[in-house]
Amino acid sequence: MSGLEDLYREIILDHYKNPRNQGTLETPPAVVEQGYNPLCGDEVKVFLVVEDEIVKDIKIDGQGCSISRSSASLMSNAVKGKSVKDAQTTIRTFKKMLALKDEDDIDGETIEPINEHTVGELIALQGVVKFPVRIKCATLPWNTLTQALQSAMAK
Amino acid sequence: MSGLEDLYREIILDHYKNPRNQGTLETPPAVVEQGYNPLCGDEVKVFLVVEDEIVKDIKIDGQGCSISRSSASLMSNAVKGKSVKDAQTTIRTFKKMLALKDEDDIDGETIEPINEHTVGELIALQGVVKFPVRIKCATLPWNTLTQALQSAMAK
Amino acid sequence: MANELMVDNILDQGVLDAQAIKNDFPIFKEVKQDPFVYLDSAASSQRPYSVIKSMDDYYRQTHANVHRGVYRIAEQATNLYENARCHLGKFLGAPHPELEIVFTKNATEAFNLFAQGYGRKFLSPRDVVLITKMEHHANIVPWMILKEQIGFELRFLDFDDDGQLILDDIEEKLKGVKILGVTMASNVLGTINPVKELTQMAHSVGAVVIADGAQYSPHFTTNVKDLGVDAYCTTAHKMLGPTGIGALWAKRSILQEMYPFLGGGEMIQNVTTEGFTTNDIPHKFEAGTPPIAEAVGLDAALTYLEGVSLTAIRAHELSLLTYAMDLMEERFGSRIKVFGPRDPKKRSGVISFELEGVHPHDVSQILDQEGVCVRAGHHCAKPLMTSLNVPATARASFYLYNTEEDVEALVAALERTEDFFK
Amino acid sequence: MANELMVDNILDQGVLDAQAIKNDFPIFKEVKQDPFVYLDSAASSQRPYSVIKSMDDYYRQTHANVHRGVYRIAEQATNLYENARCHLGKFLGAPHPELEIVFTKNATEAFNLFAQGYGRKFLSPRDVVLITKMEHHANIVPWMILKEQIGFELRFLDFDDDGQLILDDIEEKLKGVKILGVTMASNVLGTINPVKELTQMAHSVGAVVIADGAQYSPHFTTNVKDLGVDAYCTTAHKMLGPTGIGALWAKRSILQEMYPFLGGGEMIQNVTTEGFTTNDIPHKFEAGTPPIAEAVGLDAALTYLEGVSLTAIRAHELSLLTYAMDLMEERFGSRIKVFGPRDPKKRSGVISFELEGVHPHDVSQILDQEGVCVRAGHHCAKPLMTSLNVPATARASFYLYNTEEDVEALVAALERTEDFFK
Ligand SMILES: Cc1ncc(COP(=O)(O)O)c(C=O)c1O
Ligand SMILES: Cc1ncc(COP(=O)(O)O)c(C=O)c1O
Repeated sequence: MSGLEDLYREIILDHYKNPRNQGTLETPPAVVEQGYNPLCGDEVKVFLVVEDEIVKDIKIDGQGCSISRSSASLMSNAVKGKSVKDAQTTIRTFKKMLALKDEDDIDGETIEPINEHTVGELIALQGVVKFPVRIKCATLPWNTLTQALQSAMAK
Repeated sequence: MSGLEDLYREIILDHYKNPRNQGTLETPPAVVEQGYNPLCGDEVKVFLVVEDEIVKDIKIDGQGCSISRSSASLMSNAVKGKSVKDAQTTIRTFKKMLALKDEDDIDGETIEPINEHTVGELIALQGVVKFPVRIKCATLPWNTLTQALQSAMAK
Repeated sequence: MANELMVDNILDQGVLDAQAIKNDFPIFKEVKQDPFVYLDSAASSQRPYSVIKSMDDYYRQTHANVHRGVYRIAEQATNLYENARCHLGKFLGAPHPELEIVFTKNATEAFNLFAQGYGRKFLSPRDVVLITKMEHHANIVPWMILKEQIGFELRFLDFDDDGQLILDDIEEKLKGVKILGVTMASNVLGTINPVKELTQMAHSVGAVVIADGAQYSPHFTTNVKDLGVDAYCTTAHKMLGPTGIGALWAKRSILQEMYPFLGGGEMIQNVTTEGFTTNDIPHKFEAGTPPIAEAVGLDAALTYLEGVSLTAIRAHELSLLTYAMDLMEERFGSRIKVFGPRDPKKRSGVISFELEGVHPHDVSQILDQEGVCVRAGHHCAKPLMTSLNVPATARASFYLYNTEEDVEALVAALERTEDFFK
Repeated sequence: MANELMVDNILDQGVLDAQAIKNDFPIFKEVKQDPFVYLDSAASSQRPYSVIKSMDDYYRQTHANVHRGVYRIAEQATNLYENARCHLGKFLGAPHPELEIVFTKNATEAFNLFAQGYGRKFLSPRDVVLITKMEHHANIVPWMILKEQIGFELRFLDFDDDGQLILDDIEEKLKGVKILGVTMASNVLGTINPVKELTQMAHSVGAVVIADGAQYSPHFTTNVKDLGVDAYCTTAHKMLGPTGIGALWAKRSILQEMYPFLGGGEMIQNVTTEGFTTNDIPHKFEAGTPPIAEAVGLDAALTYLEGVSLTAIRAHELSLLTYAMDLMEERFGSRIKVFGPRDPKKRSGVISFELEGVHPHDVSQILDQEGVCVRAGHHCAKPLMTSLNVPATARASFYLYNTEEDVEALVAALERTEDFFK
């Protein structure tokens, strides 16, 4: 089960069982975006309040597997309070960690090396790389966050 | 080439090179029906004058291979001057000879055994049975005749 | 390829010897995974040697394009292809097997063909198409696409807690209905629907019926004539056949009326710069080079199934299903919820379930680690998932090559899954 | 299966050793016919061992349904399928190979997909679709079906006595044109069309271009980016691959704009009783279980072709073609009429011809008796036949495994045909 241990690390199971920032926010003022994983039917809603280009609040709602829910929970911790720009960098870093080329990353910005310093708790999700089918589970909340950030900025 | 000899008997080559009843008839009084063989692009037109339930005149026009043209030529000889009813029987007999069940033959009429007496020169086409792909060539004019008889009777 | 088809001695008092059958399927020896407990035949079945060999032989000895060649191997290929058509027609109990089977690439294309060929011709904005909430997307989305094009009402039949269609208000539901689409057996719940009775009711209001046989024909004797339906779809890869081929069966009169669907070679009688005329049925609906080798493989698959007999297959699956449901109940009690009919006799060999506190995706992941292959997801039946109020389920499904040991491996792996997430 | 792929030593100063290649194709040993001179690869090619074996291995070791399984063999199957997509994308020179290839059942479906997905969205009654009189029905009938549905003008480009498109009045012809459909290489005349130039002209009036590569990609290096076309269709069975799979390539932006076509599983993102949303490209266009084993076989076919190299294949075919045209001229003079360009360099390896006084069907029949397989008929190009003013032609076509002896057998058999009908 060594592969599995990588996939289901303590930290993931903890965030799965005790998801942070769960719930909904009133829209408006919040924006909300919904993501589906057509593979398995998982859904995630990301509620976001952005003020002065800062992610003031974020809540996660929806159903999903341990990977997508813990990823969402970890994500909410990672971006809450950050500037929109920093949040976007975090998204890119996370995707790099899962070895997904970010197609829209055309600004030539270099992304820091991936380690516990740069990504913090998110490193727990690195084991997902070995399970390509589950990468979509892990990235679903992040793609939805990208959309939510766009909606929030477009307002 | 023994199989081939069956397919291309003297009589077939003769009717191919010197097709009988070739040409067109003025419509009206004649009716005309057109048949295609989607397999090979062959076309045949059957012009028919029916008076008093007798096939007074028949002409064949179109392009085709040795089998379809000789079949048309032999057919025109076989039905010209016959009553419509006898012509229809000839069609059924011919199809039986090529071992095609006539789906619309629901009147329970028994068909005579196939031999030179009952089908005359048409027997030359019996060899086609061994070449299933060519059966469509042989029957194309006959199916078109069936339609032409129907049009003529419907007038 | 020695033991090609050893179906003669596999019947043991009407129940088949699944272990012997397993030997006919190379994957159980050659897969690079041990153990390998394959419980996902509802998604796609495995193939016996005889099916693989039939396609090999075809490519090695006979291949040529069909229908348009005068030379011998083209004629042989055409015969093989047309024989497969006839065989499938007979397998389904079609009155005119040589005319009524249209080969498609899968069951999904067959539904699209029917929706666009028949639906588009006969539906108008005020009509109703009635389907059920347990349909596979293949019998939902084609109607939605057509609805966007021409407009009509798409209505749904509900089902109850036991996974049975609710027919109390069927008369009301049938009002205005022109087409009824219903699955023979649900790929999620296993429910076997009363399609014969539904068809009678639908016919009494002048509607035509299309049945989804994708999960039925691999496991039960099918007779479309007896069912009375007007159209029926199936797919080869779920019945030991290759990928790349499925079929629409429809009554001759229906096929004759239908619009052509895909345009191209072979489906035409003539083409000018002005327009085209269509070929006779069934060729009218088969545009382009058809799946020839795949038809040959399907033919061999049907032969294999007939050799074992659908009756024996059903009996075997029923016994596995009962064993599995009992064992799951015994080990997990209320911690496992099995969806669909409680009575195994009312269902086909699929078990969709929920393990308390563990997402189906995670269930499937841990099971895979134990060598047990089950599917997790919405099983292409999202409205059904919504009705069940779950995002997804895990699903184990049985076929003729599964054994009681497979069931036991499943249950043992589920126990380990529970432990893992405790 | 010993000599799986012996492509390393078949290049002899840039020209391939067709006899060695023949050894890679089991049918030349196992067909139950002697002699067996296969000159119908334009209808469908034969398959090397490696292609057959790749599909066998897939069924014997890996088969599972793709995209929806969490377990290992499902993931492996998905990878094989997606790798095949990428491989074909690269083979065609696609900028985004993993996104821009849609697998279909054949080239014909690909045209229908484009017509219904792109055409139906962007055409209105006053627009024009321009195609050529040398198109295969696959690039004609889908437009006619769409025209019946929404109305627009379907216009044709003529060709001249040398089988070349007449472009003198191209500016006039392009007026109002929204879509130009043109074949890369005619399956009857062999003509290689100036698609790159045509595309530039079409783009200058804002039209998009779909090219028919069914007769091109098996024989020539393809680069859709260099051609500049917007969409491109091809089919596996003409390029050493299996039946049951073809593909549409289109620019990412085009695919993104297109309506979905077939509805069902896998092409959706979500389905409720109210409607559905579509999946990302290319999955949006692949409804139901795809031709998985067939994709694996196509992948192996491309590998084989790349091993031999398309450059060598073309060189070889050109030399056979030249030899054949010269020999026919020498033996029959004006009694044989070869259609299409007189210069072999301007054509692909197909020779459609008319033998004086003998119908093509009869030619093909007698040739078959001599073991020579050629096609006779309209070759799914009826408007072209009308332009040539013939009901049908006989057609011999060459591929990498054909030899000079094959050409000689053809000519000898034609001489016997002439004698027979004398
Ligand atoms: C030029 C051309 N286009 C399209 C096709 C259609 O290919 P398929 O039959 O595989 O759909 C063919 C082959 O018949 C062809 O020669
Ligand atoms: C009930 C049902 N209908 C239709 C289908 C579609 O079959 P295919 O994917 O072969 O088109 C499936 C299989 O996924 C199914 O289970």
